[in-house]
Amino acid sequence: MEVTNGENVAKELGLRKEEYEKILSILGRVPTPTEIAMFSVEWSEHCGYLHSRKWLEVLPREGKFSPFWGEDAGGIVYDGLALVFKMESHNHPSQIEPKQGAATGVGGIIRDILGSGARPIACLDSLHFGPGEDERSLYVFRGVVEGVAFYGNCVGVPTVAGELYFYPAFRGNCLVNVMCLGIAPREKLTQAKAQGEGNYIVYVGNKTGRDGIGGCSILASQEFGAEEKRPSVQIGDPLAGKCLVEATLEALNTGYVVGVKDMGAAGLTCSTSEMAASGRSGVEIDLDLVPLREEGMEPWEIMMSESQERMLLCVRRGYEEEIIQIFQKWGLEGEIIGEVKDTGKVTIKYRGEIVADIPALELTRPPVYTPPRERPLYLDKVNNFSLQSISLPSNYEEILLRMVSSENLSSRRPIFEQYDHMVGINTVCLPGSGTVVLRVKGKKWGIAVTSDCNPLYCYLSPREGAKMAVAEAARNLSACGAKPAGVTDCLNFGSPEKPDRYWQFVEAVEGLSEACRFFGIPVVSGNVSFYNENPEGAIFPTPTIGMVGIIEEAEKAVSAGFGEDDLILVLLGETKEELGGSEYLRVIHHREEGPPPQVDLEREKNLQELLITLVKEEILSSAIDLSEGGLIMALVESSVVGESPRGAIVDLECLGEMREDALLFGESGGRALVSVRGEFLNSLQRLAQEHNIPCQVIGKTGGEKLVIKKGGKLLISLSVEELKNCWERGLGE
Amino acid sequence: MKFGVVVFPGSNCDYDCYYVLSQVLKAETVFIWHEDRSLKDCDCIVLPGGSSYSDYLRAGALARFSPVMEAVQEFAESGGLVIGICNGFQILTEAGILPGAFLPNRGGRFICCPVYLRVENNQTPFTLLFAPGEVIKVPIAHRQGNFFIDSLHQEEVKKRIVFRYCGPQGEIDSCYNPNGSWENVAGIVSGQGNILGLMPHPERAAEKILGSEDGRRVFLSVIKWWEEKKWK
Amino acid sequence: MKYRGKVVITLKPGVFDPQGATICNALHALSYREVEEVKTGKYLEIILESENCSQAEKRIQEMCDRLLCNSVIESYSYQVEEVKS
Amino acid sequence: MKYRGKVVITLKPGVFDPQGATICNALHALSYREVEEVKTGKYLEIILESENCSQAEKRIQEMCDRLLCNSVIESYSYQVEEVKS
Ligand SMILES: Nc1ncnc2c1ncn2[C@@H]1O[C@H](COP(=O)(O)OP(=O)(O)O)[C@@H](O)[C@H]1O
Ligand SMILES: [Mg+2]
Repeated sequence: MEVTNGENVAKELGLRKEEYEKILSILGRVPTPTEIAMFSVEWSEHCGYLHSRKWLEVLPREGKFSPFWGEDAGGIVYDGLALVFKMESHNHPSQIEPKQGAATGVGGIIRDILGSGARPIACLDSLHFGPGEDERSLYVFRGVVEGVAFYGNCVGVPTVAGELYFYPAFRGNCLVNVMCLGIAPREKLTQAKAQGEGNYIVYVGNKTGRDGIGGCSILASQEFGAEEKRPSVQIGDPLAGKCLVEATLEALNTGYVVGVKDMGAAGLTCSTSEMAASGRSGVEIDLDLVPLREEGMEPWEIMMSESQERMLLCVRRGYEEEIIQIFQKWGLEGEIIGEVKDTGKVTIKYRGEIVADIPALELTRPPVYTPPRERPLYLDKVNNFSLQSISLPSNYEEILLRMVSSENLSSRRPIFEQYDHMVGINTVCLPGSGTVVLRVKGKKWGIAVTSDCNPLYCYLSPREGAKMAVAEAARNLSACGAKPAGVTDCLNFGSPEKPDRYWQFVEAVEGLSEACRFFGIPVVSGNVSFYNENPEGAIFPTPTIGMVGIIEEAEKAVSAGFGEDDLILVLLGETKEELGGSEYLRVIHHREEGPPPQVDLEREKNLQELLITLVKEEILSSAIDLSEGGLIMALVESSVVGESPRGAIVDLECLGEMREDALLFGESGGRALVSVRGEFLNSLQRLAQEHNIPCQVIGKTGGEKLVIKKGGKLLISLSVEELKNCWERGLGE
Repeated sequence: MKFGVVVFPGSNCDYDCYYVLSQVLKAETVFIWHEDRSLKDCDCIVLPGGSSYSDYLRAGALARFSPVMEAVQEFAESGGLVIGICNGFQILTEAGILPGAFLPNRGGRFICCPVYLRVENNQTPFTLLFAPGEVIKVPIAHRQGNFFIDSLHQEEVKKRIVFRYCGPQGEIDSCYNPNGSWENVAGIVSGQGNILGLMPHPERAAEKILGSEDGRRVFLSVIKWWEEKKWK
Repeated sequence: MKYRGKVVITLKPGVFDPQGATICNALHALSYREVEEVKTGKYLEIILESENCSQAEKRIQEMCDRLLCNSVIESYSYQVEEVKS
Repeated sequence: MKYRGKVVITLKPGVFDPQGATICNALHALSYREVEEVKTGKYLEIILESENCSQAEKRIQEMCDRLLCNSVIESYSYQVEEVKS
């Protein structure tokens, strides 16, 4: 084997001195360049979760619905079907090449779900950017949406929901978190394992190029002379992505596939070592058999390449031709590149020589770090805002129009209309009209999905913000009648090596964990993205929650729009004088200050149960949960999103004595706005009382205006049409 | 009667069409692979929507050279029933089986939403079950749905318009035109009337739970037409 | 011998170019007010083996007519050059 | 005076071009077997008002850097000519 000055190369690739020493002791010799490369990617933060692994262990794993875990994605089982889901970040690539970064994010998460044996049926995208007035942020935002649309629409998995926020803190680092949901009969789930001595390791999909190994160009210039620095951005190929989905499912259906794994981050290194490790076996790979797109690729380049649209299969010996033919039929590569050995090692050969020989288990057991953490100093400063310093507006109409057309509150239609959100003909409640619900063909029940996180709350209080994200997601699902069933998360933070960022991370994980445990929702999968910072600072800590719920009768799903005149409007939950962290404070008074609204988990849980019961009993005509923008945004949305928009007359007097702006724009949690026909009001009130949820009749629907009064005082009287126009044009064109 | 749904690499509404035909309408339906040269004795061929070849080069440009398209062309010429939906419509124009071409949407972006259509001609095998001038609601989902026809052929094609984008009351106006299509065209038939191309997705509006059942009648018309023809 | 064909495909005059209009607007927003019009097209580079330049040209023209260009809406132009190895 | 900038934007060497590869396959299927590689790019024609040619060039180069081309994966070239009216 080739000898090298390993220590230097290791350092260049980001391995610490003690990590290099650990490698020496694992191997009992000096590593080859390929081995160092393999360790460096497997033990990178991105693949190895070095700083987060310890904390992820505290996340609850049990809930009301039976969960399961795969290597890449987990899920829940309901009625014999496995719902597999996972969220993943593509922040860094999207910041430098928005379109391709986002496109490959979609492709990658789809293959993660595919790797569990499930058919991907829906995607969600949670996006955060700097403000749109910023030239670069606007460019990134537009490119990202274009990328999600390009890949998602071509690959034929509907992008059904998501979220979109603009805060200055994301100027230098956007967030692109993509979630995918897949479905499979329970018994068809597959594992990412290589097993059975003599079985074949089969490479399928696109060819391997030098994509995504820019990080290694240091190595290149050190070891192999000055070479042009290659872009570390990968290019998505939705055509191959779509064909790979079909071919893989067809191959799995034969029953001859022992294990399958997506070649995502860290490519062949990750797929070979993790398949071997989880199969408790070894694999031997011959790199000369790997289909290459470029000439002269070095073995370490082949092992580290992150070329897209590739998967690795372990196939039962004797059936390899049949499997390969399936992929070739779909126009994809299909090559035997190695076989399963009982050595427990990942052995890589190149031109007849062994270039790497590493115990698989050791390679997949990166070190765990828990560096010091420290409560950041900014917290005290930003959390003592006092309402006294904010003068009451004199004209609420003008303020409301500014709010509804603001970047964070305006209609998302210009975004989700660019996504094919109907392909697959399962989307029975469309985006923009409330919570998105997918039917399951042949079943009465359906699946509701959402993604939520308010980064400003999390900045003001990472723990409370994370709890609120979980509460909001669950509120969202229950508003349509779905029971929250499982969570996936994507934890976006700054550098874990900085004590204040690391503190934010740990706080958020604990908050997330507490809320999920309280609600009985298992966290089935997730992803951590650190180092979201640049010289100007870190992003707001953003633990994005993806949540999946079950609605027993999909046909009963309730949406947000007011469906008819003379419905009685009822506010469920308690309104407190809370304006900290609100969009009102940010947009109108330019203050990103807190404390954010308090989270009352007990109340949230009761509200969820109440809403689910109300939908089941068919009491509600419409329902929407309250979140950013408070009560007034819920009223505006319900007025404008229906089939035929209609107004309402509302009196806030009954909500108690407090500032009018807090009544209108405050973001207290645990609330929902529902409408019912007169004859159902009694049942509604009775059930609300049983669930210990305050319940106030605040008005009724009808007319062409949204009229808001407080006792004798008229606060707002605006035509629904004007509100709708403002709301829909908020994001420009 | 038997439907055949063609599968091109990248097609993604193939299964949706198959599901509606076979499960919702209980019609005999088979998939036809793009490399097949035979149409498996099908009576109506559906070219489904959804970016064959990911719309590389131009939407429909690569799929039209698939081996199956020779058979489709022959079948169409001999009077066989063909429906091209969305990308299927684009493939038909690229192959010259239907006239015209598609430009990117007027707004330059992909659009997915339900739209209203006015049935301009109910004398085709695909629209028998609609009333003349009826307004129906069917979703669109495309990036290149802006139908273009050169001035030489406009008169001819005008007579063959089957569906036009319209307002909720059937108003034909450019403000109800989602993509800039010439004459608000959403669907046309061939000169013989046996080939339908339409940008909206009838298979997405074939079940009550999806919000509209209007699209179902496109397929039901075909079945009825076929049965009546058989009786004659 | 090896040739490189450089093909430019543009929309025919009079055919509305929404992408061009979008880019033009974006340029105006970045305050390039002097821009009057933007037209978009495709660029393709085709590397091919051929006996001589005129043969290569003939083939490229054929590819354009058959596949690369849709003559209902597009027109094309191309240049062929030898690739020196 | 009026100028026309002709901009060609291509992917940098080594950047995967799935569209080009797919078109290449299609050409092979149409029996243009002599084609070795197809690379796709964008073509833009920008009509702009400018004092002189070098000013027009400067502006076009700026537009490429700021909006039209992402130097992470793409490179561009352009030519400017006067539009005679
Ligand atoms: N980036 C996005 N992609 C797709 N859909 C989105 C995106 N952002 C928002 N949406 C959709 O727009 C609607 C309104 O968004 P939002 O106000 O964040 O929802 P919610 O009130 O349910 O949290 C929802 O249907 C949501 O799924
Ligand atoms: Mg939300």
